Amino acid sequence: MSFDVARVRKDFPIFEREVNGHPLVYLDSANTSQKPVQVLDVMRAHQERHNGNVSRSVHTLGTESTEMYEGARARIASFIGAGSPDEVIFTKNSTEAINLVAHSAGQFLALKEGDEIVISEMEHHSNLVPWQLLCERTGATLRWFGITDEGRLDESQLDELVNERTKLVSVAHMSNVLGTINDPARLVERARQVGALVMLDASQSVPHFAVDVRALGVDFIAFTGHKMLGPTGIGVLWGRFGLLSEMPPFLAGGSMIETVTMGKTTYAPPPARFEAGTPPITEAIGLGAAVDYLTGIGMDEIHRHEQEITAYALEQLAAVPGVRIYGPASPVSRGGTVSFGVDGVHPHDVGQVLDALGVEVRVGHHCARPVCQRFSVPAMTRASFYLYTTTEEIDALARGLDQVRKVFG
Amino acid sequence: MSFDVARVRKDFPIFEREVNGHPLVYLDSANTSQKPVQVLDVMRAHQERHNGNVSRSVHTLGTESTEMYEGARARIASFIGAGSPDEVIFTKNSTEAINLVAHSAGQFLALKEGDEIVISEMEHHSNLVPWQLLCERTGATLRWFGITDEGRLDESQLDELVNERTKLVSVAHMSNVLGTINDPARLVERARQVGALVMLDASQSVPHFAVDVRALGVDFIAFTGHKMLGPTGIGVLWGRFGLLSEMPPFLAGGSMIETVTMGKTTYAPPPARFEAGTPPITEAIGLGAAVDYLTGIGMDEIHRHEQEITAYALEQLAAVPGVRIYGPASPVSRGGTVSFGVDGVHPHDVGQVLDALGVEVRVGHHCARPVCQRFSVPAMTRASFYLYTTTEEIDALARGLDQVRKVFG
Amino acid sequence: MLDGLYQEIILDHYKHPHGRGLREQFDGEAHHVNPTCGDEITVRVNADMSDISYDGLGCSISQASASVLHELLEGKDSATIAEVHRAFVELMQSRGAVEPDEDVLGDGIAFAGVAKFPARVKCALLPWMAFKDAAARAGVEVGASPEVKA
Amino acid sequence: MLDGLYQEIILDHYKHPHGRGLREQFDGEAHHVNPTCGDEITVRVNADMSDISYDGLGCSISQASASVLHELLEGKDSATIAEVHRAFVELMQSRGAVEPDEDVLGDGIAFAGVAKFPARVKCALLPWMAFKDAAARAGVEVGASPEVKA
Ligand SMILES: Cc1ncc(COP(=O)(O)O)c(C=O)c1O
Ligand SMILES: Cc1ncc(COP(=O)(O)O)c(C=O)c1O
Repeated sequence: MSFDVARVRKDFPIFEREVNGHPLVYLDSANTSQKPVQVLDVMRAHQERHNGNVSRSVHTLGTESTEMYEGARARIASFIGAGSPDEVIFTKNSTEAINLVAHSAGQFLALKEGDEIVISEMEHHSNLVPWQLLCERTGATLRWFGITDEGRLDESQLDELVNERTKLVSVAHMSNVLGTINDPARLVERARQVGALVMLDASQSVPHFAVDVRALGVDFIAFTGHKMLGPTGIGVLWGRFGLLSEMPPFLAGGSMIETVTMGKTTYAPPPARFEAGTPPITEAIGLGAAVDYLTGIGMDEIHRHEQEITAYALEQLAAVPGVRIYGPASPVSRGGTVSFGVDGVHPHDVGQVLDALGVEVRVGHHCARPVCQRFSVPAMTRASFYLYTTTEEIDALARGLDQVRKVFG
Repeated sequence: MSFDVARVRKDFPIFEREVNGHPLVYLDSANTSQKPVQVLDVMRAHQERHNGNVSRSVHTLGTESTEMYEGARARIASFIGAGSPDEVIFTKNSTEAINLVAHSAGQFLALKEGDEIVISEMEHHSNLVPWQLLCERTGATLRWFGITDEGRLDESQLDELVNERTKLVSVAHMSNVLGTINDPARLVERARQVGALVMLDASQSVPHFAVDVRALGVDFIAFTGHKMLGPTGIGVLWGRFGLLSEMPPFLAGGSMIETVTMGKTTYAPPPARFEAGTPPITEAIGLGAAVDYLTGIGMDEIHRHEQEITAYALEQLAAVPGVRIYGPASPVSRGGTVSFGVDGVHPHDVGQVLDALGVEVRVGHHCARPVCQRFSVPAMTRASFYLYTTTEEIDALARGLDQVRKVFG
Repeated sequence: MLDGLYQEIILDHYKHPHGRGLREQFDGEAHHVNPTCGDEITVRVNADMSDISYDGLGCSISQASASVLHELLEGKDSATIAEVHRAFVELMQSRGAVEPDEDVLGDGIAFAGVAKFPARVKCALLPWMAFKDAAARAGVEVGASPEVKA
Repeated sequence: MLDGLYQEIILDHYKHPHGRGLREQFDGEAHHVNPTCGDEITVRVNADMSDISYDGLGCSISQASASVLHELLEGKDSATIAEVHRAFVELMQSRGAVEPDEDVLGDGIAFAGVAKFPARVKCALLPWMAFKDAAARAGVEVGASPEVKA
């Protein structure tokens, strides 16, 4: 069956509501996505009928809960092409997943002065500040790829930036501001030459197109449930098993241990080693249901739809006088996230006028302040799309921008 | 209105289900509690009608979500008597909260060789392993209070254990195995004399009786949503504001920053400083609803009910031949968590036979292996109660133990 | 709906700001940033409040608010400054429950509508908080305004 | 329901274990722990499998399983050991979908019911995994059994 956006929208209860007297036009999915009833129902069923703590009891509720939780892990593993479910570690969000690597792989790599970590100027703060702190703790140096005027990763200095001092490279698979999709192939090849690890911040890619970790050839990826139709409170770190099994724990506590005495503790193998305490059980199960939903529709279908919407949006926005788009101007190698400025109007004001019309966009630095600085603006307005976005919603955005220009004209 | 357990039970959908052909008898609330429909409905309403990311947008959905999230923080703050909502930090569970302090306060205290951290032998692994790791990182020494034969904290060596080398003391407010409730008064007094910080692991206390952080006089407490009628994926660190505002960040990323450049980041004041990335929004709102529910019934009512159930359970269990109770034998200064052994039968087998009768208890070391070692057993069976527990359920447990003795007689 | 927020007075101050531009002579300076939106403001004051200068980047609300602040506070005695400052902060935190007094707040009453938009309250307050810090550094206490969260 | 789990054969082996107690002469030893319940087992073997000794603390399932292991594997040739080991692990991971072969598994067929209780499968496998490690340390490869999660 072919992709039918009207049918998809029926699964999302929130589209029944109005905002400020207008039908909701939700163009902020890069910030957080809406959730289909299928995901909410699975979570509710877990909470109402099968709630028990995982991996700790022989009782029926605990066993059911454990099977649902581990089942979600297995389905998420196959969704991203992981070698085994044991490579999937549940965290609370992408941010925790990246911090986990910054601490645990940082310790594993025994970083010291002279070593280098490489990121890029287009990173979300969550893939930037953890590395700054790691460098502070260890004396290593942080370096970064720049951004071209077109909003692409500037790989022209690749061989100099990634060199024999480089221990780890971590970049966004897709920029949450510019929409740019980065192909990590050359970067991975270079990192392999110098023996550096590669992490991809896949927070914006895994929700929107098929990602296969083995095909990518990287060592770690991080992504987050609430951006892919799942609940808040759940994220994923995927890592190569061989690497994970060498890494020391990060958070410590119940369930990550093998045996404990007051004097000494030994640790469970991954993934348990990295899941201290009671995990976000219902949330992991919810993310499993989200993956089922996405798979049911088909990631390729979703990507195709978003490409169409993006092409349409780029066109419509380019036609609004005074609008400047930051990032790739064509839908090639870019996703459905479009940031722009309106001449003479501050993004806060753009967002406010749009909200009055029911159009929900994000304004600000989008947790990626260096990107704004790169383009010499304090803030941007961003419209971002998903499988439920329609061309009518893009039209509403364009009409809203006319209104913005009227108010601040 | 007086406390009516039958009315309370109607709020919990899970009690409608059967386990292995018997009505569910859920005696594992110290592991994780069940959830009332009032909590589930608030979460669902958030997800279906108000879902947006917090503190990042001017749009209506984001504003509504932020108000629900911050409203939950404010209600949780007053539930524990915090000076201000800014003292309440949302984490994913107790374990993360304790790890946060072990990293951030550990760094703030500039721990080094010769310094000492004091815990106790009755700690959950989540209040033990993070301190072991902190000592490994810094060279500080880990010391601990013992447990008396009655299952009480052995404070006889208090003045020697907590001394001028002590930088931080962290103990359980209530033991998750023995049920012992520790009064931290003497410990806090001694800690103040020597200038040490005091943390309470309140994972088992905040759910069950009124806790007032200012009356306790401690510096930090940690607790976890899923043990107090809330969802999984949410926990709380409470800390004195003056202290929190001096502490460096732990997890880093979006939302915890003041301003970011590639070279240098400055951090937001608490609580934002400690809440990197998208927080467990729906889960925090769910925990707020759980606190409303608990407050509506009254923590003193709940405690009184649990005391009655505990007295009854201690009596009934003492009457079963071959049963040995670990921990205080009377309900004085102990909560509704009773661990025991059945002569000649391994806890796994006890739990399995009980489960066949629909009685859900936990077996194993309960993430507190040193407690088992203290009483020279590899594992224990534990029955734990909450506001919805009835005397009939205790009777079902006692009958179940007769069956255990029959199978393994 | 928007009319409550974008009063003509606010748009006027935004398009034609009063007293904008930093001057070199000052006794106290403060630079404040709104971490969510990246807005910034720098405020400079003389100890006798004869000069209040500012510059910044920001939305219509924060820029208009700075302009109104300049108009209301420059050259006033410290009692008046404390009163106006308190009244403005109170208005912004009222969620629309306080009726503003035009005698005290002048053009500032146009911000009554902003109080109903929690996400924008911090925009309106940004210059006022920076002013308070700058004044403190010049030795003038503007009074204990309630804590404002970013 | 319980009958499927606690077969008479299992309870018999639990109450009257075969070959329990560690012996001092051995070529390989392994100590395994089940981290969730704290159960432990130590297994010792000779390189020629003429002696398999063990001791441990644990539930009826893990203890009976050790006793059955001893009965089935001690003194067998390495082909038989590999076959029986594989068959037992397969049975335990089958969730009840595999019909056990009494000729191969002897009393081990009583564990078919355990396979339906995911939380107990690791109890039954604990001695078998420890045995495999002990054998490896004595230079005997028991074959690539599927990975077992704790
Ligand atoms: C005393 C105590 N501390 C800490 C924890 C850890 O809580 P969580 O698993 O939610 O992090 C628990 C429960 O598991 C507990 O009982
Ligand atoms: C590219 C990118 N990385 C990381 C994150 C952080 O995700 P989370 O806030 O769920 O931790 C986000 C979204 O906020 C993002 O867009």
